[in-house]
Amino acid sequence: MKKIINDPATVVAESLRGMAAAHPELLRVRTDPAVVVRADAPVRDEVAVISGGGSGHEPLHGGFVGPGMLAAAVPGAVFTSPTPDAVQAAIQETDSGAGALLVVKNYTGDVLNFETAAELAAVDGTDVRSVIVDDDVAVKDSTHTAGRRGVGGTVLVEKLVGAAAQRGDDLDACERLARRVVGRVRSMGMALTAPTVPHVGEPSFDLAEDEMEIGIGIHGEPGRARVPLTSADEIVRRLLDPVVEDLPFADGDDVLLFTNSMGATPLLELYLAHGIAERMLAERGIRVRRRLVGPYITSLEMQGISLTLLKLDDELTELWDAPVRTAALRW
Amino acid sequence: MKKIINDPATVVAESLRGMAAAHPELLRVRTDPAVVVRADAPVRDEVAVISGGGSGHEPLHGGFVGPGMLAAAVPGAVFTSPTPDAVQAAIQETDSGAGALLVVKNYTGDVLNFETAAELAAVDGTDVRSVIVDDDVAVKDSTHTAGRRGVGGTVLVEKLVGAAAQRGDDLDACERLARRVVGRVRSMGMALTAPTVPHVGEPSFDLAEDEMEIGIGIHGEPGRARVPLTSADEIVRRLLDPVVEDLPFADGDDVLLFTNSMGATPLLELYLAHGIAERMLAERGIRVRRRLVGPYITSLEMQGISLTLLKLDDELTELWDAPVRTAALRW
Amino acid sequence: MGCTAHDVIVALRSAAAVVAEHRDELIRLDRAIGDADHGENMDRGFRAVVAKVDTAAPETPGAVLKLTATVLISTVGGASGPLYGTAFLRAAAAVSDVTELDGPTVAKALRAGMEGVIARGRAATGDKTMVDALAPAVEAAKSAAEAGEGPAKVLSVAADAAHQGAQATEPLVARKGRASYLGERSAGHIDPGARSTALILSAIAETARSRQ
Amino acid sequence: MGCTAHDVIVALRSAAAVVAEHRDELIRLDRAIGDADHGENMDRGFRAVVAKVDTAAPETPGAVLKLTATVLISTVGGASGPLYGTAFLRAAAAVSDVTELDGPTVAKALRAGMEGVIARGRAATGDKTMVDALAPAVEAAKSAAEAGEGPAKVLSVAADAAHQGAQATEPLVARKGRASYLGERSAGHIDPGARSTALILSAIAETARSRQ
Ligand SMILES: Nc1ncnc2c1ncn2[C@@H]1O[C@H](COP(=O)(O)OP(=O)(O)O)[C@@H](O)[C@H]1O
Ligand SMILES: Nc1ncnc2c1ncn2[C@@H]1O[C@H](COP(=O)(O)OP(=O)(O)O)[C@@H](O)[C@H]1O
Ligand SMILES: [Mg+2]
Ligand SMILES: [Mg+2]
Ligand SMILES: [Mg+2]
Ligand SMILES: [Mg+2]
Repeated sequence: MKKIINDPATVVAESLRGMAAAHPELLRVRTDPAVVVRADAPVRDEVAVISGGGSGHEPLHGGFVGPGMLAAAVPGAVFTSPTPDAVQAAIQETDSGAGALLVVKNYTGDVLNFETAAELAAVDGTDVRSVIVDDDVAVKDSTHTAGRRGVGGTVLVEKLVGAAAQRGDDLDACERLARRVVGRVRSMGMALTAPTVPHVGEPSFDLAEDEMEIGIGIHGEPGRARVPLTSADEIVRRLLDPVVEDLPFADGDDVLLFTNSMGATPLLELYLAHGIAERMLAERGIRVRRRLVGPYITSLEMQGISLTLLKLDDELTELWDAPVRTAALRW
Repeated sequence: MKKIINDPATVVAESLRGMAAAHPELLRVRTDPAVVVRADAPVRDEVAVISGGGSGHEPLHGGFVGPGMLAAAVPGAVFTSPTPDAVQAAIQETDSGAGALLVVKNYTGDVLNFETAAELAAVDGTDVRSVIVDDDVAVKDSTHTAGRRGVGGTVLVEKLVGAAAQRGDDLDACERLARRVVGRVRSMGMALTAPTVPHVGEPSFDLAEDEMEIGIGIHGEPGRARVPLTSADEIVRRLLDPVVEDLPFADGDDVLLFTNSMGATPLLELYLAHGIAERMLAERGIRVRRRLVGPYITSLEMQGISLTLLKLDDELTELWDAPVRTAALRW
Repeated sequence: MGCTAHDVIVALRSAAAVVAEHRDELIRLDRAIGDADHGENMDRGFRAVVAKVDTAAPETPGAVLKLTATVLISTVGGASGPLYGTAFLRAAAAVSDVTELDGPTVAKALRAGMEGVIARGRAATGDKTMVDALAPAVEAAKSAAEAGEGPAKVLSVAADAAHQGAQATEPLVARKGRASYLGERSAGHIDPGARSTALILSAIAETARSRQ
Repeated sequence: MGCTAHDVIVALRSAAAVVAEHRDELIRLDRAIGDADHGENMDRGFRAVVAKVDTAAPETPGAVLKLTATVLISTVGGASGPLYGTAFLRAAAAVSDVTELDGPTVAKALRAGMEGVIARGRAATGDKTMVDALAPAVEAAKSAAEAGEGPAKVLSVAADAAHQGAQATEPLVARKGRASYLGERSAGHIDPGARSTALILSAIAETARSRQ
């Protein structure tokens, strides 16, 4: 295992310490349980938008803590949902009286741990709502299964709802907005290589030099299918077609296109893939009005990309454009 | 070779097309020769700060094109300096009457190609100056050699001089400032893995599972020494000590600490390394006043980090804090 | 003849030791169809349980189980944390404040634990989860208790049934948890949570046997 | 007996073919002590040269050399682009507008080319660069020309000397170019630019021999 670490057991704690040192003006870090909180929290009368999950997806979620996005982030161990007490601590640290909205990626662990925390916080008298993000079209959706995973769409939900909270929307409105965004966002990802979890010490799956995984998640879980490595054109088509056809996105739609690096895919390739996706969407008459290109929801040092499409309307466009000041997103 | 590309011969051109699609409000891309130019160039009466070099180091330099930083970037083939005609095209596209400052990383190829372009532009009547960045303490400095490489310090020079140009400094002042920054910035890097150049198809060097390269450059050239992989504490010390001792940075100095990912090192590890560097500097009484943490000058999918220290004063701090609006740096 | 609070603590220590011993195996199982953390999660959690029961010294079996639940919930994380936590919490409620567990109480506690897992995780048998180890264990325990067996025997048939149940998850296609994302590709691997359930039950049964 | 513009074009085509053939070898050499692009750079440049001379049809040897220089400068990039470009530019100036190159003119052009490389790159012999191939080539060419040899022979002794010079870079520690960053670790490898210089000179010499 090739990593710049001291000890697999302390990676998350040491990394959070470095993050706190790097962004004193934006955030503070609580340890035991670990929580990343806006430097100025609680922000009076502003709904606290909180998210979290296993570590290893940076900048998600800690990199999105700040004005216009998250009030707090709850980082678990690498690829492991945080425990309810940590989520509870985040709720307490950011409690402004306006309530908290938990943005939860749809994984059994995240759902159960955040659910428990929300129950506990309700007992304390805080109004807490949860919204589950499940945008991954690679996973068949069914009430008999765990359902779709939450992936790239999560970043967009956090930005948009964070903007709504900042403009003063109340908890009901924030919750409604979050559900609306979840209903309009779809994603799919692929990988060329596997990530290596520090405490495991070997790659999460084995992939031959000429293979790729299509329909991959962000936790090193294998994808839906292992197929021969093909051209960028073909890769983008294999991600984009199911995304477009799922909602479906149609001729004349205005969209936000989010081209995400899974971690180790260089920007050179990422922009290349983004250009292809823009071309293919144009061919379908789908109009890309906003873009996000970069490593925003990653899987340690995994090589690969994901594509996320969000159907825009005037309100969502305005919320997207609203100022944001976090370590990873800023305008 | 595992890459999301169509054809090694068209990687840079296709990537630039995607970049143009991603940032229409910030930049435009000229092809043949390839140049990335500020959307609003030329900016009347503003010195045009221009940089460039081989591709594969993204976001350097194209990601730094925009108000408060570069007027244009000149991307060569992967790891290959651009040709003089491309540099000349960048000078022409951004010619505002205030002259151009070329920020050149100290590689024989970059120096010779930019030098030639500057000569040609001078014939056309444009006032062009060049500043060579050579901040890499891993390389022994000597007039009998090619001298030190330009690495992480380049990002800081581009930001600071871009800010000076935007506040209205003339070409003389910009050139003086650039030289002043070069005199106060030092860097050193290391790698856990090698990058793979698309047209080569195999990693630029071979490194065993328990080895790392210390004193590495950003072009897949091997480093100064191959040593056993050690702890993050030890790695940071091996980078930081030579950097601190070179200038030297001393007790009581105010500095900017730039912790850079070489591409594939995840943020989780990068923040961890940053935290260690902050601690070690504090132990020496060196005061970290500003930070930059992220993948800003990379080497394709190489895993590794570099540390850069800049000695701050009031003017430099103010220029660092000045607004910047580019694809990769924004505040 | 029954299990005291001290017996339960000893059994949990032994469970922690077995989980530590099988940490890498559980990681390997989870690597195949999940995210390779189940062994790490369980090991972290049971270490914390051992540390906590040592200092807190709870006085009834129910108190031990409840403490175990809270420690697991706040240290394991992932899917298994809340699920195992709920299982121990419900088991604690089921045994109430009795001071010694007899066969029927053990069987009842096991059933309550399983029902808690199902209530939280909504998995049915055959979904390739820890429920596939728990359900046969609960049935076997019930029969043994009804046949008048003591806690050691009840636990030992439960553990055996859990092992068979875990083994039987191998050909299944997962419908819950992270393995469900793989669809058909999840077949051919034992479910890590079912395996850890069987291992923990064995360790507890083994302790009960040796102390009876 | 002398080399016409057409002869020079044929020689450049042959040089381009040899560079293409040795592309991977040059990449390998540059991978060891540089950035693995020398073969790609030279191949890209000489392909462009061939395409350009075909359409532009320059009429004197000097015009061919000048065109080659500009094409190399605007297509090769890296360190070798400006250096090879300058070499061809100075060689073009040295042959002026003569229509057929004789032995002494070839020798003079080679020297001018080398001086251009040194003027731009400031490398001395022994620095482990293309100068280590060029310098012995220039000396050998000079002697041959002074001995009254024609262009074919002058080029062929120059090429042989260049090969020896390139080979002799192997043990050297680089002091210029990218290889210099390796310090002592640069020893034990042939310099890619010296190797490409020798290859190109051989190709040109071979053409001259076969057409004489
Ligand atoms: N809905 C569920 N009901 C019952 N058990 C479940 C459910 N989801 C997951 N599990 C169990 O949890 C185990 C995985 O636990 P663990 O790896 O620790 O958490 P995570 O899946 O969050 O990484 C699975 O092997 C399975 O036995
Ligand atoms: N200062 C110099 N003088 C002469 N030749 C040089 C000098 N620097 C580099 N070279 C030559 O250039 C070759 C490398 O060319 P190339 O790989 O194409 O460019 P780069 O080094 O920019 O990647 C070296 O092998 C060496 O022969
Ligand atoms: Mg997990
Ligand atoms: Mg090069
Ligand atoms: Mg798991
Ligand atoms: Mg090279």
